[in-house]
Amino acid sequence: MGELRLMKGNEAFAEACIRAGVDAYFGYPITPQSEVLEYLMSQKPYETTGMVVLQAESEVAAINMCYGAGGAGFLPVTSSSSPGISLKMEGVSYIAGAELPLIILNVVRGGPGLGDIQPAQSDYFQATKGGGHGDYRLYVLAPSSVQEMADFVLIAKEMAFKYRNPVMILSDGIIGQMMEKVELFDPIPRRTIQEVEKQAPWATTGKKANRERNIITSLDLDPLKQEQHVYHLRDKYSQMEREDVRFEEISTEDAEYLLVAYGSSARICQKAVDLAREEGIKLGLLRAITLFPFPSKRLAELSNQVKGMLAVEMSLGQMVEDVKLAVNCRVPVEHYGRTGGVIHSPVEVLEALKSKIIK
Amino acid sequence: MGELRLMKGNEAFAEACIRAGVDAYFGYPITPQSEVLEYLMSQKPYETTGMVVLQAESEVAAINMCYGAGGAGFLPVTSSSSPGISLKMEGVSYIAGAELPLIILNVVRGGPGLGDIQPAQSDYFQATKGGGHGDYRLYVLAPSSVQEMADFVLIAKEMAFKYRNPVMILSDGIIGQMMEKVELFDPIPRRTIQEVEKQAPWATTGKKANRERNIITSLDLDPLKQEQHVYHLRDKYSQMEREDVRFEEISTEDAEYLLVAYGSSARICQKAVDLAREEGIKLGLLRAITLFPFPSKRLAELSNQVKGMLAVEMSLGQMVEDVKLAVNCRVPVEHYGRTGGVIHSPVEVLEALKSKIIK
Amino acid sequence: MDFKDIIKPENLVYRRSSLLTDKPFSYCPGCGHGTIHRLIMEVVEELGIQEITVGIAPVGCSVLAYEFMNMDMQQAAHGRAPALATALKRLMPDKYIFTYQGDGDLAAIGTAETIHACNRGENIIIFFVNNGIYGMTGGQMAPTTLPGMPASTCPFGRDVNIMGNPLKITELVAQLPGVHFATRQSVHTPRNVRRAKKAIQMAFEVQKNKKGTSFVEFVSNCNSGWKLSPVAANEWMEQHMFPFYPLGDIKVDGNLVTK
Amino acid sequence: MDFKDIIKPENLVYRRSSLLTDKPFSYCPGCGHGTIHRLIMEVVEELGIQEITVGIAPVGCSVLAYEFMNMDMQQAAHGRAPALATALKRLMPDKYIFTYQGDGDLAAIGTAETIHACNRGENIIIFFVNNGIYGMTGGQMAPTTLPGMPASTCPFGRDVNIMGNPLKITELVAQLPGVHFATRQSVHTPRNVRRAKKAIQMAFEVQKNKKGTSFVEFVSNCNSGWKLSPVAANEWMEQHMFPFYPLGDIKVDGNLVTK
Amino acid sequence: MTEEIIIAGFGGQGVLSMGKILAYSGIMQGKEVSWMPSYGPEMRGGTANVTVIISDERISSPIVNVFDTAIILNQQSMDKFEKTVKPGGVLIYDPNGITRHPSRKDIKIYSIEATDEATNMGNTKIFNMIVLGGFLSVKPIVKLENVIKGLEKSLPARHHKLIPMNQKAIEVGMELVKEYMG
Amino acid sequence: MTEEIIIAGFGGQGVLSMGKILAYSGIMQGKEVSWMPSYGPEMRGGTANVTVIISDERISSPIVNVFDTAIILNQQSMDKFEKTVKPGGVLIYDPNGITRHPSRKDIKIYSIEATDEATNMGNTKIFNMIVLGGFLSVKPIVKLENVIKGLEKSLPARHHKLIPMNQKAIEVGMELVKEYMG
Amino acid sequence: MAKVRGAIVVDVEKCKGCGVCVPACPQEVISLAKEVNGKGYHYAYMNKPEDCIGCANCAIVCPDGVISVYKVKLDN
Amino acid sequence: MAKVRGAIVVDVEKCKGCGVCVPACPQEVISLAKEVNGKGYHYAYMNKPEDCIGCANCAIVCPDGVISVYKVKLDN
Ligand SMILES: Cc1ncc(C[n+]2csc(CCOP(=O)(O)OP(=O)(O)O)c2C)c(N)n1
Ligand SMILES: Cc1ncc(C[n+]2csc(CCOP(=O)(O)OP(=O)(O)O)c2C)c(N)n1
Ligand code: SF4
Ligand code: SF4
Ligand code: SF4
Ligand code: SF4
Ligand code: SF4
Ligand code: SF4
Ligand SMILES: [Mg+2]
Ligand SMILES: [Mg+2]
Repeated sequence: MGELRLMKGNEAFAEACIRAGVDAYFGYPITPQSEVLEYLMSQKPYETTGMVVLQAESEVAAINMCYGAGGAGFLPVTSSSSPGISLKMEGVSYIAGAELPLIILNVVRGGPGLGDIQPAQSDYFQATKGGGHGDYRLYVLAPSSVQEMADFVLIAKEMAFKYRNPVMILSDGIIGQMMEKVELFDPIPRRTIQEVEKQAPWATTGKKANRERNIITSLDLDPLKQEQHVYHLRDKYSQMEREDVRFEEISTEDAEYLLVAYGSSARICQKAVDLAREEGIKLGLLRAITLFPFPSKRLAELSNQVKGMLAVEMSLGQMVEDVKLAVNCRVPVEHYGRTGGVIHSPVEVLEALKSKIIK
Repeated sequence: MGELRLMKGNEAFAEACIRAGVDAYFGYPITPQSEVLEYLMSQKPYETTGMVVLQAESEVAAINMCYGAGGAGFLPVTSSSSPGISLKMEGVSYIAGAELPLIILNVVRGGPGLGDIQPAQSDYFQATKGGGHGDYRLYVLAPSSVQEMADFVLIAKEMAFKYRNPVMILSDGIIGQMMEKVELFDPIPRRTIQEVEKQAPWATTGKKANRERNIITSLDLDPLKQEQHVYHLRDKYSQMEREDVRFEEISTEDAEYLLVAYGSSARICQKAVDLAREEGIKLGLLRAITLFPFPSKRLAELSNQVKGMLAVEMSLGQMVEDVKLAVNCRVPVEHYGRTGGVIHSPVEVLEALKSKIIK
Repeated sequence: MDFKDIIKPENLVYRRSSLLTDKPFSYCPGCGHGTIHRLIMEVVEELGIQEITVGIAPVGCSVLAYEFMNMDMQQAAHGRAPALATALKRLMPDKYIFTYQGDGDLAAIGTAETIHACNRGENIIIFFVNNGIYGMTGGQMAPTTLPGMPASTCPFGRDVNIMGNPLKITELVAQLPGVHFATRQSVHTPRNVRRAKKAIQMAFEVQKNKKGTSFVEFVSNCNSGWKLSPVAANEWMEQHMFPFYPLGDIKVDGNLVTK
Repeated sequence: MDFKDIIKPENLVYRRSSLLTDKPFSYCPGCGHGTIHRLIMEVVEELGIQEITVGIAPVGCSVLAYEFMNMDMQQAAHGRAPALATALKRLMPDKYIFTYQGDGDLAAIGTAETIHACNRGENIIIFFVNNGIYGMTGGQMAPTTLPGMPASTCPFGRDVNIMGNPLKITELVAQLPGVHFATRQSVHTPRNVRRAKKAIQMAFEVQKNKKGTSFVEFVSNCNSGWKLSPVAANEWMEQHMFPFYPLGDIKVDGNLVTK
Repeated sequence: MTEEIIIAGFGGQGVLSMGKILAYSGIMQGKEVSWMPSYGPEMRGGTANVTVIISDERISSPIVNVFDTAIILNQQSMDKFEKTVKPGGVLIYDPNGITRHPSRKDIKIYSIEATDEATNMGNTKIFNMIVLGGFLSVKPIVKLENVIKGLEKSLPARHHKLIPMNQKAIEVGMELVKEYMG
Repeated sequence: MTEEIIIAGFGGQGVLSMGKILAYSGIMQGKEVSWMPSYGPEMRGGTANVTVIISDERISSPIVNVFDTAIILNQQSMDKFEKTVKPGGVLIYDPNGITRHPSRKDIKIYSIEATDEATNMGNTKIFNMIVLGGFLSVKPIVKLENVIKGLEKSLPARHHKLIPMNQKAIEVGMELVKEYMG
Repeated sequence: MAKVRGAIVVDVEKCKGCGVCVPACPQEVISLAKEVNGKGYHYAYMNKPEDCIGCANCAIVCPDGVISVYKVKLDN
Repeated sequence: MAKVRGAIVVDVEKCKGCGVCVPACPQEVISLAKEVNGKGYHYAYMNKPEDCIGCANCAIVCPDGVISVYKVKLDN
């Protein structure tokens, strides 16, 4: 069993980055995620694993530093919260286009605009459908505990290299700021430059005599070639849908109604399930762990079992569209959720289920 | 009848801005839309209508200049193409949050990343679902001719003030670069500062003794208030859906099959309809003019009439999700479209219809 | 004569500017932001320009400046206040426009907007509060953090080899022809307050005469971020900040001040 | 002796660097970008550092530099090359990293990244091609466009009252302690080419010794954008650009050159 | 067993670290825990609060609106949180600076003069440990030995010398707390 | 009537403005028109082309892949566009610099020695007007008077003095064009 | 004997007890109270009111602007 | 009599006829051809080959790097 600690989600994420052998972190302070950079700076991993940690002059600079690092075959990480993530959208589109490994953490807060600094889930569309321009997707993971803030770094690392695609960890102010018990995985040594070169023969580490030069770019002025490139990206996304969908089911075996949620909302829904079961309502929960690829197949199956679904998210209703697209109109699907930084309670969720679905 | 000219879409847009009495343009060059700024600079409207025209140091600066102008009750315009639009996402979210009038033109090119500079429609998600963070929507207009590049400036102006909401004109390299005949509307005088103050009593034009001070902000640290604000935004979006959906139907009266398209793709589909009709296939076209609010209601109605729908867009398939959500599984809906800057031909569209829908 | 007899309306010689709202400042006890707010509004009051002045609040501790300054204001995205100001001034050339920005806001994320507004010589005032730290977000390193000075993102002190040297952005923008007036002030003693107020007056004068950009830096304390009591923070500031950021005019009437 | 007899391998004194690919440059006839590409690759070749050098191409006419320079390269987003270079250098401190950027890229949209990479004293070289215009996008005004000079977004000439003065960014970054070497060169005559090459060599030397940032500006022609023939463009450049952008070293060995 | 606790007071009173020590103590006792603070700039001069949940089972929602126990250390927090205690639950407060005492009849109310005691002991920093002692006396959900282990975990090694003093404060608090008689 | 035309050649040959004048002429004759250029940096030194559609009806797609007429002014464009002419359509080209002449049998091919003629006339700038004349002679879809009106519209007023010279060039082109005999 | 006499009024409930006014006073008039105000701050007060000369130094450095200053000229 | 003789070889098909090499030559050796190459450019050539001293000035200013330079020392 690994080391047990009480940590904030942001700290657990930062510690996991060090332990996962992440090569570099570039970020800019913003509430509620500044602890990531602060924790890293307090640990000085540059003196131990050699991980580079740098406070960039802006989110735009940070994401482009990540572009550079990823292009050389390293695994960079950046983190921010909603407005800062929006600033990164051009860079994210470039990195997806150039097919580079990257982990981006968004600790979502209430929006739009400067909004507030309380937890929210209103950046779902941005994360899953493309806040940046062009046909691209991120692999999107939604942790719902501090433990997962640590563990998902390992999944993200694996996916970032498996697909040469940026991975977003879509968290929120609750998960980022709360402390829970975490069992930390054992440190994995950072790759040596030789290992980097071996794992990423496409990377710009300096042209060796025995290979052609490596170029990192998202540009192809010939639209036919660019189209082929986009089709290649699409094939990766389809592969994600086939091979790397992640979700968790709670009390679904006998469920007549289903909550669909992710992240901290899923925690709240878990309690709502308990409350419902106490009242004799056979409620289950599907917690989406990957938001892209979305667990559509499983939801389609469940739509043959349950009488209705309630998508619960702290937003005006974004994931609900993916739920609807998944269930193909077999059962009613509704949305419930507070927004703007307000957190719904398990009781409110249950009431919403009753009024919108059970009726 | 207004003045007849042969103009590029970008030029027509710029000329229409001057004639519509737009107050300011802030932009940064990028292909394929640099003609907007170039045209404005060649016309020097600052010497005639007093319109401010400024080449900003970046897209980020440009959108924030628009924020300032809109906050003072003026009507600003900015334009860019895909990567530049991504950079504006933080600012757009702020402007939507602060409820300011603005017209943004995106002359879409192939992506992701630097991509290429050929026409594409792969920024649909970004425009309609929120490329920026938080629960907000833009009013999105999709012109499909040079004439509409001019005329939609007037609609955009009206909507920007009716809803105090940014309006995006989602165009592409075809519409921006091609020349067509335009009938220009007669110039509308720019508002005087007194008129601005009257139309926008909320604007920061300097606190008069007879009113409270005006504040432009998207911040509310109290999440309950922020939530109320987001609900207020939602109500505006619902109102848009009730009152300001725009679309055009071509040969739908007797249609057995339906193409759904927007912008330049709709032009291509129009020809595909002609070709199909020549072959005896009863094909119709619904051209979405507003992408948000989407013509879902009309599509739902048409889903009772036709046997299947093909969403045609120059992307991997984005609008198709809205079509599916609209028709509620009553008829099959498929997507067809080239991407990455490649333009599909009417013949390809027809073939796709046959293989995917008619079968 | 008892002091109670002195306290009569006719004897009043100093009161808080009437252009400040009743809302108590949200700043930590002893934070210079409050004093600077006061001075700006005193000058606006004295010039009688409240009706034709628009201020721009940043993201930073002074994000809520609009709650305290009783005038029309806009709250800008982090670092972008000079872009907003550019638009406002160009659309309303006869109004007074100022931004109020922190060191993180102005010299990190907003570097490009700052430099280019100054370079265009926008007829605006940039009030720049340099407290060597990101106050609002909890004390992270700023571009202006001193070498060796600790902050939450450099808990062992700023290491210039890794993080670079503190940026003297005022000296930098003073090089630009568009900048007409650049000065560095502080507000921690009565004497400095008086000088700072003169500088603010001068900046409005420059704007009135459409001479170009005024750039008014205030070296100020962030006692919370520095983890010192307010009085100790002011002393620390004198000892450590001023040697690196010397007070005084840097550019006057379009000419660099030679020392 | 006929000249045909001279043309023998053993008499070869100058040939195109072998580190340039066979692909013809995509630049307009007479464009300085080509010469600068050549010189950089000559130096890389002479130093024998191809295997340990990574270059970063911008968005601009030289966006395709990676097609011509036979080495590992990355293509950066517009203005962000110094951010990429920062990461590359910090992760691979023993490799040589340079950016190659235009004036729009470096001094407009990329101002913040430029200033902050220089301020941190990143051990990189920034090659800066100042042609006073946005070449790639069709000749729009750049931050460096001269007063009165026409461009597609200032067809009646740059009006400094509206658009601001041209930005001497090299002089500006030279003020920063992180910059060890800053120079301004041109490549339009043999003599200037030789000097420019020396400057490039010096910049690699500085990086080798980990002294900080080198900033090498080339004032270059954009004959297409200027709407002049290549030879006339070079003459125009001497007459108009050099007086404003004087050639020569600006900072050497960490010290500003006093003139 | 699941205990949902809110601790609320001024920013400087050590509210967050008290919660952290409590949570760490829970871990030492093999329980599931969560600690969710209020955060952000409003803490400046204003109030701070933290929700601590200690449970034998996996904790579902870390955010709750009603509590088994409220530990209240200033008037603002009293106004905000008295009403959030579950019927039958517990409210513990320090009367120092409290102008409007709690009035609910359906909960158990305790007071603890921790401010005064800390001043007496000549160390205002142990204020929060005294309060923690009071809580543990009323709700002995974690053993003292595990609290000490929790302290060891949550304090950096260089501060471990302060543990005996903290233990003392906890013990004092255990004695000091007393039922409030309205 | 709908006429779909591609004009293709080097960047400097005035391809785009020839298309523009043709389109403007169409407007003057009361027709619907569209003009869609290739664009972007690849024009540098490379080829430029423009699709012009002139029609009695509303033009659906401004992008077409096959053409009624192709006007071809360099070898690259010949390689690219010869095959895009509709069977029965027209190809007009200037043989100058062409090394591989068109070979299709199912279309009508015309040649026009416009480069040489422009040099003869001592004004390389009117090259494209000569070619336009050639086209109009083969496909008289717009009247000369409307072409002149189109010229007036598309040239800035300060260049109107050049219109007679352009008209001359068009007329020369009309004479010059001749059927190509393979 | 002083030619001027002054007095200050501190808005006690708004004073944050930062103490910045204390060293600013040339006459050492001001101290911080032992008591706290409603927000828990040890507010400023005139400890030696008779020494105040109404120079306003305290008021102009007070970050929260909670000091008003009064002054009279004594023509004794 | 010259002590050195030189010669240049222009990669005719890659020359863009920009003419930048022409004024760079101290010996006025280079001219642009009346003919064009495959890309339509009037390429550079040695108009006065006998005057070339192999100084490489032309080559180092050629933006497209299409000139190679040869030189021999004549010990007459
Ligand atoms: C795009 C974006 N990035 C980051 C933040 C978070 N943020 C808020 S204020 C601030 C820095 C404030 O520091 P400074 O400008 O020095 O002002 P101070 O609080 O010190 O007065 C930061 C990083 C944000 N709101 N938006
Ligand atoms: C974000 C973004 N904005 C704008 C552009 C369009 N763009 C491409 S290159 C360029 C300017 C190039 O000018 P410069 O940097 O001076 O290089 P040059 O072409 O003159 O060598 C611009 C604005 C872009 N690609 N991306
Ligand atoms: S955090 Fe610092 S800058 Fe912000 S209010 Fe407190 S003392 Fe002032
Ligand atoms: S446009 Fe200008 S900078 Fe670009 S290749 Fe041509 S001459 Fe060079
Ligand atoms: S300076 Fe103002 S707030 Fe601070 S103690 Fe004095 S009166 Fe109070
Ligand atoms: S007015 Fe002057 S003398 Fe009186 S208390 Fe204030 S600082 Fe002291
Ligand atoms: S400089 Fe080079 S490309 Fe230009 S004409 Fe001379 S040889 Fe040709
Ligand atoms: S080598 Fe020297 S002399 Fe010979 S052609 Fe070139 S420049 Fe002229
Ligand atoms: Mg600061
Ligand atoms: Mg340039």
